[in-house]
This record gives sequence, structure tokens and C-alpha cells, in this order.
Amino acid sequence: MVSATFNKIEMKPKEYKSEIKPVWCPGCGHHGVLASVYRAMSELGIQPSDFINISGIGCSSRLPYFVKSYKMHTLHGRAGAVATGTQLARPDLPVVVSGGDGDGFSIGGGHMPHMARKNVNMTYVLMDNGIYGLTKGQSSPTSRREMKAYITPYGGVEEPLNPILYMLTYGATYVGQAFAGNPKMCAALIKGAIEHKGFAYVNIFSQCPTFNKLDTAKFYRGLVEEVPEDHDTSDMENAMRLARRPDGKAPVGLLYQEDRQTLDEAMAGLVELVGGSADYDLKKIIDKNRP
Amino acid sequence: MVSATFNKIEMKPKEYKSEIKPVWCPGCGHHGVLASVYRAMSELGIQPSDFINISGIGCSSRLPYFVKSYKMHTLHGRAGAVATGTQLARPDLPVVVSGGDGDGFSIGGGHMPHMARKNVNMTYVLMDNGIYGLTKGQSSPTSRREMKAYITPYGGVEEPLNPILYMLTYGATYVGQAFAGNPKMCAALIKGAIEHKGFAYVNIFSQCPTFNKLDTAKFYRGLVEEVPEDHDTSDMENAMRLARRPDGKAPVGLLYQEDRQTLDEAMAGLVELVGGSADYDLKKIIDKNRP
Amino acid sequence: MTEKNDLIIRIAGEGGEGIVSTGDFIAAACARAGLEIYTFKTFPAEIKGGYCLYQVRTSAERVYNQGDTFDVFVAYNGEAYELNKHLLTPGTTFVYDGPGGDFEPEIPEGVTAYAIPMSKTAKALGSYRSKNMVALGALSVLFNINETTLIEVLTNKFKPKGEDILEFNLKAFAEGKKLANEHKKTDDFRVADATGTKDVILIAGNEAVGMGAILGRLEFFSAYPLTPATEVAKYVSAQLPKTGGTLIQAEDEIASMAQVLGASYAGKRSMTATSGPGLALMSELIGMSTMAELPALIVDVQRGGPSTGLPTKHEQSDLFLAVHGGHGDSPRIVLSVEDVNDCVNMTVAALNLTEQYQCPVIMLSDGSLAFSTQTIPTPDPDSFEIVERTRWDGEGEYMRYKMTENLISPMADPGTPGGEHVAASLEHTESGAPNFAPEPHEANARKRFNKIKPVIDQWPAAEMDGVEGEADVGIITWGSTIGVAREAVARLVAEGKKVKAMYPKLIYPMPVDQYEAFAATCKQILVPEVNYQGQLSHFIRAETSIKPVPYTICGGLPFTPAQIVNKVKEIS
Amino acid sequence: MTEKNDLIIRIAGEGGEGIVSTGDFIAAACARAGLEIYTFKTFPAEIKGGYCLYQVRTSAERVYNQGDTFDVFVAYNGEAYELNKHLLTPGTTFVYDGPGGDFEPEIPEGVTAYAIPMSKTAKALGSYRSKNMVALGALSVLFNINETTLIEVLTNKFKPKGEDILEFNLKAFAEGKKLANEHKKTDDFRVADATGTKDVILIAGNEAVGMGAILGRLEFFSAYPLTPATEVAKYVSAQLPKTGGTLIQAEDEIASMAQVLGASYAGKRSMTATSGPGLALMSELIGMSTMAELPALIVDVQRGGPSTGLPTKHEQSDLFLAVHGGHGDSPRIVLSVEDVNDCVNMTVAALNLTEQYQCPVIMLSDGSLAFSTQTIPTPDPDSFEIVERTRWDGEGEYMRYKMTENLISPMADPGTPGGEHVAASLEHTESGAPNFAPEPHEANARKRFNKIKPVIDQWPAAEMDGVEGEADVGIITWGSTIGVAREAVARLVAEGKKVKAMYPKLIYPMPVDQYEAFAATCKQILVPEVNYQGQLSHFIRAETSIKPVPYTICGGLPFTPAQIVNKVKEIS
Ligand SMILES: Cc1ncc(C[n+]2csc(CCOP(=O)(O)OP(=O)(O)O)c2C)c(N)n1
Ligand SMILES: Cc1ncc(C[n+]2csc(CCOP(=O)(O)OP(=O)(O)O)c2C)c(N)n1
Ligand code: SF4
Ligand code: SF4
Ligand SMILES: [Mg+2]
Ligand SMILES: [Mg+2]
Repeated sequence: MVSATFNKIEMKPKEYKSEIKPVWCPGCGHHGVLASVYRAMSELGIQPSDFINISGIGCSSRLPYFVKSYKMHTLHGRAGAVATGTQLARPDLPVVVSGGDGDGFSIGGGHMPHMARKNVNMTYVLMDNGIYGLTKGQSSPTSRREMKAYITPYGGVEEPLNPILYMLTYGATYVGQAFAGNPKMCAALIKGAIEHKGFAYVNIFSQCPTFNKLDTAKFYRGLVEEVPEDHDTSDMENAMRLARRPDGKAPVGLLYQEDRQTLDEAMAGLVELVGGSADYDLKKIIDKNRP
Repeated sequence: MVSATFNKIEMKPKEYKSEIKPVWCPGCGHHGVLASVYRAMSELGIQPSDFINISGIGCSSRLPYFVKSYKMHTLHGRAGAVATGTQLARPDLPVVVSGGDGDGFSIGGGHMPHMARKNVNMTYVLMDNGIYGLTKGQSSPTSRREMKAYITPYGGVEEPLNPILYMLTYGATYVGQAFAGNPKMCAALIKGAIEHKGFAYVNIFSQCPTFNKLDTAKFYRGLVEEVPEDHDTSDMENAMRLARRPDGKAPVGLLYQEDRQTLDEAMAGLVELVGGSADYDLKKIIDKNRP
Repeated sequence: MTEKNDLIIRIAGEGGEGIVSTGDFIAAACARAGLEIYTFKTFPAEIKGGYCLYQVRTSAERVYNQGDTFDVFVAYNGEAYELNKHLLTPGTTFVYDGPGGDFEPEIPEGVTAYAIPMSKTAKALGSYRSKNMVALGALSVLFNINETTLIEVLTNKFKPKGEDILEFNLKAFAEGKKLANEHKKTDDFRVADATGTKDVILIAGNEAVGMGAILGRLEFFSAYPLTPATEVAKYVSAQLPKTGGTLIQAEDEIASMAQVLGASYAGKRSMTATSGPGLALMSELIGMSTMAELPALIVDVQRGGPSTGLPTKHEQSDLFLAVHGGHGDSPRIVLSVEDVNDCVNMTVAALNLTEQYQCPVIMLSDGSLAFSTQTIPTPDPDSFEIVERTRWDGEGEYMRYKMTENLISPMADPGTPGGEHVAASLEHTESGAPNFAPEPHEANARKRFNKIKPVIDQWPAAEMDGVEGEADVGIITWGSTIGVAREAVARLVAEGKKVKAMYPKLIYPMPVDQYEAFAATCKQILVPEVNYQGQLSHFIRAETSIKPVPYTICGGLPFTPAQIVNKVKEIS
Repeated sequence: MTEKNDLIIRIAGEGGEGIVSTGDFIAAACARAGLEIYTFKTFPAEIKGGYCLYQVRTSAERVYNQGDTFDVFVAYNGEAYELNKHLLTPGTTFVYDGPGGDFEPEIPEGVTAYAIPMSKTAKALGSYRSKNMVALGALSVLFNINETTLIEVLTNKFKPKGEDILEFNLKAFAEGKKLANEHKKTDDFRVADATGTKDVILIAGNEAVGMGAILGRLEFFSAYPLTPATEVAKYVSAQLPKTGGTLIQAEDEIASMAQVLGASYAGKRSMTATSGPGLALMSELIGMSTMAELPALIVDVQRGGPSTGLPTKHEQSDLFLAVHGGHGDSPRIVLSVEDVNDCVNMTVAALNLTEQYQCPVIMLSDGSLAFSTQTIPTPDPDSFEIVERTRWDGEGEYMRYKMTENLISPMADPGTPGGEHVAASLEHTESGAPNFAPEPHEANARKRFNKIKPVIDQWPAAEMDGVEGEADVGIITWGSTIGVAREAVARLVAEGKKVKAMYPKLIYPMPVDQYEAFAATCKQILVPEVNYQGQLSHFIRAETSIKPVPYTICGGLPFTPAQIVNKVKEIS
């Protein structure tokens, strides 16, 4: 979505608050992400009625309720697929998905590669807390092995997955990562993502103090390290290398950006190719079936 | 699955043929894959009753019918998840999934990361023909953009995905690729995969002459190039580089292999940890709920 | 013996031998000559080879089904002969590949046989693939198939592929004619004479659904291939860009349904088409369509189940899933089509209904209708009313789930200032805010059911057929079985039987009063349907006072008129 | 006024204030003292905060439900007071946080009130979190809660966390007692006296399903978290490794069901537990269980729907989906549990049935039962019969789908020489080879339905209740509504009403004869259930000759006995 295509307006971040108050626990990282969303919207001058915010199910997926905008609170894991339909239907409006690690990479994991490789022109903000918050603390695909959780009382049995490496492999054309404790960076990445033309993915470490006692805000603060200043964001190989840092540190900042035809552009191309329009003569279509 | 764990037997490849004749079109690459499976089984000396072959739905997914073995013909996209259950239930037997690119990476794509990162001890043989064969020629996730297909009559609109790069990213502990026209290499890779302890993935280019007129046997022959002899199969970074060869060539051979705890090992560990056994005193469990 | 106006030709052989194109050419030529057409096909579930059957029924009058059996049977190979020889009863005609085919048939008493050396001639012509042209030439002579229109059809087909290809095919065709002319015609079967052209199109069920979608001003379609529904997407994919709409192939049926809801939220007329396994996968999202009140049309082209089942076979067994396939109390509108004409018109209507009532609409077609080509009056694009969703008028404060008088809450398209709202999968207040107290849930449950009730009066009353007044047997049936019942009723009435029928196409919510009124004039109610459980019978019992007699078959084939005739006689 | 033996205490406040632990301590102390317990809880759908309610009902005799309303209401905060004050009718007792709480209640005429400064005292003790201990101390004094057992319970709970923590809590508890002792007891409510210990356990519905699974010799469980079912997996995850079994958390419900089928094929007793949205997602794979004849137990802990709906609320609205939620004709066995005791015993039975009949078994529980802790007789592990699937005897040629006399085809575990076979999602011959001809499909459809019919006779006849002989009203109900009906019937009979009841737990296939026999002795049939459509009523109408009067509520809460009593009076 390039910002030029929608009407700008002047609104302060807090004016984007909806009438519904956040229901998250005190200290939950999701509060920080929400603040960053407000800020990014304000900086972009987005009119609430021009903004579409779509989520699945989870604590993180409650986010759209708190934002003044058009929004859908859909089903667990389906936000991305729903948003694909919305974006194709209204390619002129910015579409932002906000969701969780379980929502996106567990039950929703089958949709992720396809949004990315099709380069659906939307932003996906994933609030990664390494846990299922809403269902009270089961391990998620990004949970660390040592975590004892709700139905893994003796500890985890599997390797956590690496969201940004996945997204690079999938062909996302904008890949960033941040920590919710740094709302400035979060806001900047979300803003950049919305401005980006193509599928933009932003992974935000967002602590769940209630259920994830391992991945605390402090832990994340120690985990992250900014992408080196000289990193060339068009260099996929280096982006992948950063995503797989052997020292176990997690890079924050913008890792990768690429300009590629988006799915809605391709679709518009088809319409052009066949000379399509809303007042195409339907008789011509019917006549093809004359015997 | 390490070969030492099952009883060896002497059987010729053709003796692994079941009473059902292959229904594939003449010239279909899947014939070659089937021959390679027979060969690998014969070389490993697998007893048919000790072998479990599981598939989803597709032309490729018909393969188990033609193999003398225990087998499941399940639902489109679900072979891997079904096989996970089977493998955990019978960790002593080799479990092999055979399926197609649509089955595995389109509808089944959500299961792929989890089998790999959990290191489910099984083999996944994917017959990649860049098309949906059984449903008569729709584009698949590995179809090239220029392909005009059944419901993309004006050409494709998305980037094909890269199966072996996905599998490296997902954490498969054995990743190989071959062309069905080279049954020797196919058989060697499948054999190695079955012998490997952990999640082994083998991608086999397998032409569909009936519906995919682009990716012919000739095309694949020109596409592939053997993994360099000096490639270190424990070097993930180089494996990824090979998977993303800038010249567009596709590497064939073994790209990556790693030894990591398997899911069934982890599960056995839990049982050991709690001192579990089939004759555990159930009263002790019940007594936990005395008020 | 008088000439038979209504002729049924069955062609069978190995898939890939041109069976389908032979049938298609005959159908097109007859349709072009002003005759009515109804075809029936069965395919193997495998790609290449396997037994394939194409039956074309043609008449000067409208034909409603595939018929009881064939008049003329054309065997391309021994397997086809073996599978059909028990139907070669006295009075039938048999055309076969011989001498030089892969079999030597015995000709039963009373059967007229014409041996046409199709394979041999084709090989002599230099291409085995011309076998079907040789057969076609022979059939055209033997059964009076209009040669002018046949040549036109062949020319339209082959000319674009090159003059030489056209010429070669016409040559094979001529050879076939010659072979037939060597026979003396001894039966009475001939295609009815041309009646002058009619303003018709010839189209199969699946394409007709696609055409209906285009005429219903569809804007968004998301597809995942699934036999026997894929041709709907095939048709739409080629045509929808012309009207500026979008078709996307999704990664699976769940994604398809999700995309449909996303596009619908954005204000677009949206649909998908699938078969049973896909409908099952969509169950959860269909519930979201109910809860969030998002329009969505789902076409289910039923096939043999359960599970992967019989992918290419006919069955009407997804009714339970269509009506009851959601968790919680999740109302939806369920429609079912009878024939190709319905496929066009009811798809338009279904798109209108989903927009009007903001609820999921599931339209059931079936495997035999999917591939049945039929002649239908050429649709007039201007004759279709397009009903749009009620949109917010911009006055006052916007409440997405407002309790209005008719229970339809106006929608607001994204981009409309002041209309910001949530499409909610959670239970909610009128504004859409999550709320789990008793009152909103009770009120909304009532709303979701009651808002769709007016469709019962809005929808045309179910068509009736047969005798006036009291009947010994009243038939109620649905889907493509209706066309079979029509003929059975006509025959029974002609025999003086007191039989009538009712043909509901709005299945759910059920027009209970219509059922009761109909049943009140019948001594007993017979419900023929192609499934094991008697699924429509179940709903009739559950929702009306009627105790129907179920008549179920499930062999992967449609009913024949004779089966229903016999059953009626048996019970009356 | 005589002392009331049967006491209902409702505690409400903000989630996180220890409401649940206060209730749990009371329940455990009473159970330890030999009393019977039935608790009821409602949680907010949010994680922190939100209105939370815990109702504990205790008596020397068995209690079947949560009761009509409370005898004693304990308000932790103003919201709780506001939401419940209309229920403070004369004769009730009110305990509240004050002075110093966040509200100042008005005490209605006839209500006994005890102000306990819980918050203030807790703060003075140095930790707000001790509020519930203060409350507990006060309640123990006010309502005669056995102090010995209460101290034992607290000790068992807090001692493992450290002596200092135990001491601190006991101190707060003592403070609470002191505060209560300052009041003069003016009402008659007191917990029944200890009757000596009974051999019972105290367990909630979800854990009880887990315990049943362990006792039923479960070997494989695949889980995906979904409220209100997750505690089943939680229990099993901790216990199953002890018996050598495997629990895996899958990536979604589809994968869970797929893994269950995979493990079942490998010969293991396998199950999953979910709620409506998950059951919807599993629809396609449940059909595979039917077609491939693979044993699989699916427990559905129902919640408010449709769609995401009311995730933490009670509803019995997945019956349609459970019975009809598959494409094609896809039979399954559907069971429903009444109470915690059933959760244990019927899970064992369900695992046996799925192994015996090689078909999917869906067992329905519900949101209120999920979290209801109840006292039940301590199960004896040796008392459960474990039925295994029929396994091939190794004789002759193995045919997986052999048509045997009882229609159960022996299975062969992988690794068995000669037993190699396919688990087929396609229609098939007896050997499992794909086949789409009419005969195998018709024969197998019959097989799949008929093989499970014997369960009707095998399953214990539905329990009956109420008057002998002719009744004015016969109640038929299911799930946890049964416990409510039991009390309603007892009251009505005590009042001299001619009322009886029938409590089916095998829902499908329906024991039609039992329904008919019961209905034959009733003037009318009332079917109370917590859903909008009257889902059991629908099946009764469809499958029997009965015309029931549906009585449906859907406010996210269970019925009360009074509601059913009133309804019976209204219609009789
Ligand atoms: C089909 C389905 N399965 C399961 C659930 C239950 N569920 C709700 S949220 C959730 C996980 C949430 O985790 P995440 O997406 O990481 O979000 P978080 O709460 O941690 O922000 C689950 C399993 C559901 N709502 N729907
Ligand atoms: C739920 C479901 N959706 C769709 C289908 C239809 N279907 C069967 S096979 C297939 C694709 C097969 O492609 P692939 O896996 O690449 O195998 P191939 O035939 O090319 O070997 C599809 C879409 C199905 N059987 N089930
Ligand atoms: S449970 Fe965790 S993720 Fe959910 S609101 Fe609380 S802190 Fe945030
Ligand atoms: S359609 Fe293609 S994939 Fe299928 S059998 Fe034929 S050649 Fe092979
Ligand atoms: Mg999370
Ligand atoms: Mg393929």
C-alpha cells in the first residue's frame, strides 16, 4: 500500500482510540503494540474510515477492537486469508492484520506462505509472545523448549520456529522485527510496512507476563540487537544470515525489502488484458455457449 | 528410522508390487518414483508388513496402492499429520509419506513446518510436477508463472515456492532432491531418508506429460544439476545457498543432514521421566483427586 | 412402428478415445438444428483410461432427464460391451467397433446391430485418434443426425486448429458415412427432424452456475479445485475478468471461504464453489458468515460420500451437512437446483438472497447435473433483477447490528466515513462490541433465525405437477431427481394413475405450509432421493406433520423415470 | 425455621481476586467432611479481570445441579453486588466486603447481612491477595464450614509453597474468623454437619474426562487448545506418560484429528477433545473415520455458538453438527454426559465403543459441566471392562473390509505379517481396492449404518424417573440438563404432579423404541435444552412418532430446577 493512494488527515495517536478499552493484563506487551499502531496511523495521516484492521482469535487478535477503523475479528488462524479477500476487493485501502504467534504460525501457518509469495499488498503485524495467552498458557510455535506449559507440563518437545526466516523464505517483500518495549521502532516499522507496496511482515516480541514466565520483557531486551547500519535491505542472503544469527541474538529493524508485482496488480492486469469493465456486454459472454 | 530396528528380508524390487496396477498415464514421472520406492525397499530388505506408506489425495497419492505394505490413503493435504500420529504410535516401524506438490504445499502446507521442526522420524517423498494432476491441470504452488492452467487461463499470478528451501527453513533433518528420470538417485535418496533418524524430505521432480506442458522430462533434465561433490551436508548455510542458486538451476542429491532428537525420542523421554509403564498403578492417579 | 421422436444414444468405451467429443458433437449438431438436448456422462476417477460413458438424449420437445436406458448403444470396446450387453433388449439398436475391434459381440434376438470397423478404418486413415470421427460419420447416417449442422459444428471446432486438421477429420467423418451406407437401415430410430433454429444455448451444469454468477454480477470468486465442482471456477476464471471481477485460486477450501468473507466485508458480491469435502472444511467459516452477518454464496456440487468416497459419481447426500453443518445454532439458506436452467437463474437468485439477508446461502447441485449439457433458452442479461445489500444511509450514529424492524441491519462499506465497525465472530451488542450476557445472545439468536424467515414467502411457491385434486401418491423430491420425477409423473398420469408431485427448491428454511397443503391432498407421500439415509425425508418428518415414504438409492447413478414409476405402482 | 441441609453459597467478584480458590477451598473442605458437592462457575472471556462467579452447593445428600439461586451471596466488589442484588430476596443472606470495599450496599428487607471488611483487613495484613483467606475465615464461622478439614485443605495447598506462605494464609484466615465472630448469627444457613468421610474424589468435568481416558486405557491423545475443553488435555498431558501413552499438541484441530486417525490405524486407542469450532474443522476427517472404519473418540465440550460466539458460556447446541456434520452419508455414534461421574465412566465406555464398532464416537459435554467440580465415588480402576477392537486371527487371506456376519471387519496392526492393507478414504471393495460401481457403495453404506445399530441394545436403557404409570408430562432431556430435570421432577412429584422423565445418553443412533414406550405413557412430552432451535426435539420429531414440546433457553446459562418446574406447571 503506498500512502499516496489514500486521503490524509491530521489526527493525534490517541484520537485513534475506539470506544472499547483494552482488556489486556497490565504489563502485557500488546499495549505497546497498540500504541505503536496509533502512532503509525497518526504519522501516516490515515482516515479511520479508510483503514481496515483484521484479526483472528487470541489476546493479540483483540487489537482491532481498540482502534478506530473498519475491522474484522474473524476466526483463529484465518485473519490472513480473510484479509487477502478484503485487500483484493479494495486494493485502494490499507489492510493490516494483527495477530498472535499461535494464530499466525500454528493454526494459520498454512496461509502464511501464500500471502507472501502472492505478494498480497497488506501488512501483517504479529505479536510474538511465545505463548497462547488467551487460552491460558499453552506452548506456541515460538515457545522455547525449556518452557513448561499448560499441556506440556514436563517441558516442550520441539524446536521453536523462526518467524522472520520463514517470511524471508516465503517471499515477503518487507520483513521487519521489533520489541514491543520500543514503541518508536515498532511504529516506524509498522508505518514503513503500510507504506510498502506488497506483503509486509513485522514480527514484534510482545511479552506475556501472565503466562510466559521465561520470555519476559527483560529477556527480550537482552535478546534483541539492531540490524547493522550497513545492512543492505535488498540483500536476501544477508537478511537470512541475520535471521539465523549463530549467537542466538534476534535482529530488530528492517531486514529486507523488495519491489515486486502485487497480487492486486496482477489481477488488474488480467482485467486489462481481456478489456474488462463493469459494463462489458454480457451477451458476448452468453453467446459463447450457442451450439 | 534407523534400518537396524526392523527385520531384514530378501526381496526383489518387483516383489514389492501389490496386486493393484498403477493407474497413471504413460510417461508420468510417478512411475519412476514408484520404481525407486520398490528399489529402496529391496535394498533395505524391508518386510512389507513392517512398512507403513501414507498418502493424501492426488495422482501421486495413489502410490501406496501399488506397494505391498501397510498403507493409508487419507485426505487431501493430511498425509503428514496422519503419519505423525502413526509414527508416534509405532516408532519401531518405518513410516513413509508419498504425495504431490498440491497435496503437500497447498492444502497440506500448514502441517509441513511442524513435522519438520518436531523432527518426526519419518520420510516424506514429494512428487513435484508443478501441477494438480488428478483434478486435471490447475496450477500448483510450484507452477511457473507463465503456465496457463485450468483456472488461470490467462497465466499465473504468483511466485512458485521452493520446496527444499522451505524444508531447510522448517528444520527438516534430511533434505534431498532428485528427478524421477534418474531412478537410481531417487532410490538412493529414499533409502537414505528411511535410514535417517528424523524427518527426512525428498523432493522429486516428476513430470506430468498430460497436463503440464511446460515442465516436461526434458525441461527437468536441463534444470537439475548435482550437488557439488565437496558440499558439506552439515552446512545449512551452503545448503540454503544451493537451494537458491542464482542461475535458477535446481540442485539434486543430498543437501542437508543433521542429527537431532526426534519427537518419539522426546516422548519416550517423558515416559521415562515420570516412570511410566503400561502397568502403572492407576490408583495413584485417581488419588490425586481426593479432596 | 412409428418413428420415435425422443432418442437416446449411449456411447461408451475407454476414456481418451473421444467418447466425450463424439457425444458433444452430436449434442451440438442436434441443438443447432433446433432440438432439445439432455446429456449424461460418467467418468472414471482416474485420469487416463477407465470406463467412460456419454449418453445423449434428444427430442423435439423438452427432455428432463437422461432416460431409462438407451435406444441406441454404441460400443467402442469390449469392456463397454460387457458392461452394457444386459441392456441390449429386443427393440434396441447396437452399433459396435467391428470387425477388427477388440471384441466380437453376440447379437441377441430382436436387437438391430450395425458393425462399423471404427478402429480399423481409423488406423487405415493413419491416426487412431480419428476413431470417433469415423463413428460420428456412421451415426449421422444411421440415425438421421443433421449433417449440415454437424459439419458446422466440426468446422467451428477444428478450423481454428488448422485447415489440415479440419480436412483430416472431415475425411474420417466421410469414411464413417460410407461404412454406414453399406448397411441397410432396419430399425426405426432416428433423430427428430430439424424444427428450425431456436434461441438456445447448450451448456453444462457447472458452466451454467458460472454463467449465473456472471449474470448475477458476481465480483469475487475464490476457488480450490475439487471434482465435480471445478468447472464452475474454470468458467468464471475465464469470464470474470471481463466484468472487472476477481477470481483467485486459494491454497485450500478454508482459505477460499475466508477470502470470500473478506471480500464480502469489503462490499463485494462473493462466492465459492466446492463439493462435499470442501463444504465440510468450510463449516467453521460458514458459521462466521452467520454470526457476523456477512453475505456469502457457497455452491456445493455434491458427489458420492462419505469421505473421498466416489469423487466422480452422482449423489444427493450433503443435505444434512448443508443445513446442520455448523456448531451452535447457525442458520443459513439452503437452495437446490433441478437442471441447467436453474443453474443459471438460481445462481443469480442465490447471490441476491445472500446480499439481501446477510447470511450464508448454500446452493446444492450434484455430480450428474455438473456435467450434463442441456439446451436452455438463451438468457437475457437485462431480465435479471440485481438485489444489493441494504447499505447505511449515513444518518445518525452507525450501529452495524442494529435491531431494525425487518431485522436486516444496514451495512457500511469500508471507506465510508462514520461507518467504521467490526465484523464480529463473537456474540455482540448492536454496535458489535463483544458481549456474553444472556440478553444480547438471546436477541441475536432470534434475529439470525427470524430475519431469514421472509424468504419463505418471497421465494416462488414450489412447483406442482400431476393430477388436480386428491392423489393416491404425492411425490416430493429435490435436485436433479425432479427432472426424473416429472417424466415419471407424466407417464403415470397418462396411465390414469392419480399421482401428483411437488418440487421444492428452497430447502431451508422449509416452506412448511406448502408441504402441508400438498400432503393434505395426497394419500401418501413418496420421497425419492439419491442418498442412503433419506435426508430430505428426515427434514420433512422433523418439520412437518407428514410421514413420508423414503425411496433411496445410492449406487452413484441418478434415478430413472421407470424406477419411480415402478415404486409408485408398488406402493399405491 | 429448621436448618437447611442443602446450602448454596455464591461468591462473585473480579477475576483474579481469588474467587475460584475460595470456592475450591470450601468445596474441598466440605467434601473431605463427607458432604456432597456440586459447583458452578462462570468466567469472563478475557484473561484478567472481568466478572467471575463461583457457586458451591453442598448437602449431606447427593446434589444434581447448581440450584435455583443462592442461599448465601458473597460479594467481593460493587460489580458483583450490582449484578446480583435483584436476587437478594427475603430469606437470603448477604456477606460483603465492607466497610472499606468499593461499594456500599443497601440491605433489602428480610435479608440478613454480614459486613466483613475483607479488602481493608487484607491490606492491613500487608497483601491484598489475602482477601480471599479473610473471606474464607469469615465464611467458615458464619456457615459452619468444617474447620478441621478446611485447615487440612489449606495446609495441603500452601505447605508445598513454603511454611511462611502457609502461615501467612492461616493468619489471614484467622483474621476472617475473628471478624465473623464479631457478628451475631441471625440466619439459619449452615453447612450440614460432617457425616464421616466417604470414599469420594472431587473433580471437575474436564478432568474427569481425562481420568476416564486414563482408566479407559487411552494410548494416544492429540490436542489443540480450545476453551472450554483445554483442561481435558491438561489432565491427560500430566497423567498419560505415566501409563506409557503419548499426548501431542498439534498445530490445529485438523492435525489433531488426523494424528488420532494415524495412531488409531497403528492400533492405539486414540482420542481428541475440542469444542464446537474444532469439531467443525474436524468434519472432513471424521468422515474419513467413518469410511476407513478407523476408531476415534472425539469429545466436544460445547460452548455458546455460532462461530466464536460465547467462548466461556454454557450451551448444548452442537448436536446437529455432531450427528449431521459430515458430507455424504456418514454415520457415527453420539453420546452425551450428564455429570462428572458420567465424564469418567462414559469416556471409558466411549473408548470401548469406538474400538468395538470401528466408527467415530462423538461424546458431548458442555461448558458448565466442564468446570463444575463434583464429588463422585472413587472409581475402581479394576472395575472397568476394556473392550479391544476385533483383530485378525491370521487365518486365510486377509480382507480389511470383509463382510462378516456382525459387519465388523477384523483389523490388523501394522507389523502383522499377511495383514498388509489400506485404510481407504475412497469407496472400496472388501480388500480395500478403490471401486466406484453401484454394488460396493450400496453394500458398504448399508454396512456402515447397520454395523453400529447393535449399540442401541448394548447400551443401558435410558434411565427413567418420576411417577409410575401414566403421566401428564413426560420430560426428555440430555446432557447436564438431566441433573436439573432430576430435581424438578422430584419437586413436582412431591407436589403430587404426575410427571416422569427419561434421560437418554446414547443420542445417536436413537433408541427409538425406548422413546416410543416412554411417550406412550405420557400425555405430552417436554424437551428442555439449552439451545435456540430445540436440537434434540428435532431428532425426536424426525425419528419417532412423538411431537414434543420444545423448551429452549440460550442465555449462556444452564437451566434451574425452578424453570423446569414452572414450565411443567404451565403446560399441564
Ligand atoms: C478453531 C479454534 N481453535 C482454537 C481456538 C482457541 N484459541 C483461541 S486464541 C488461541 C491461541 C492464542 O494464541 P496467540 O495467537 O499466540 O495469541 P495471544 O493470546 O498469545 O496473543 C487459541 C488456541 C479457537 N478460538 N478456535
Ligand atoms: C478437501 C479436498 N479439496 C480438494 C480435493 C481435490 N483434489 C484432489 S487431488 C488435488 C490436487 C492434486 O495435486 P497434487 O497433490 O500435486 O498431486 P498430482 O495429482 O499432481 O500428483 C485436488 C485439488 C480433494 N480431494 N479434497
Ligand atoms: S494473558 Fe498474556 S497475552 Fe493475554 S493479555 Fe494477559 S499478558 Fe497479554
Ligand atoms: S495426470 Fe499427470 S500426474 Fe496424473 S497420472 Fe497423468 S501424467 Fe501423471
Ligand atoms: Mg501468543
Ligand atoms: Mg502435482
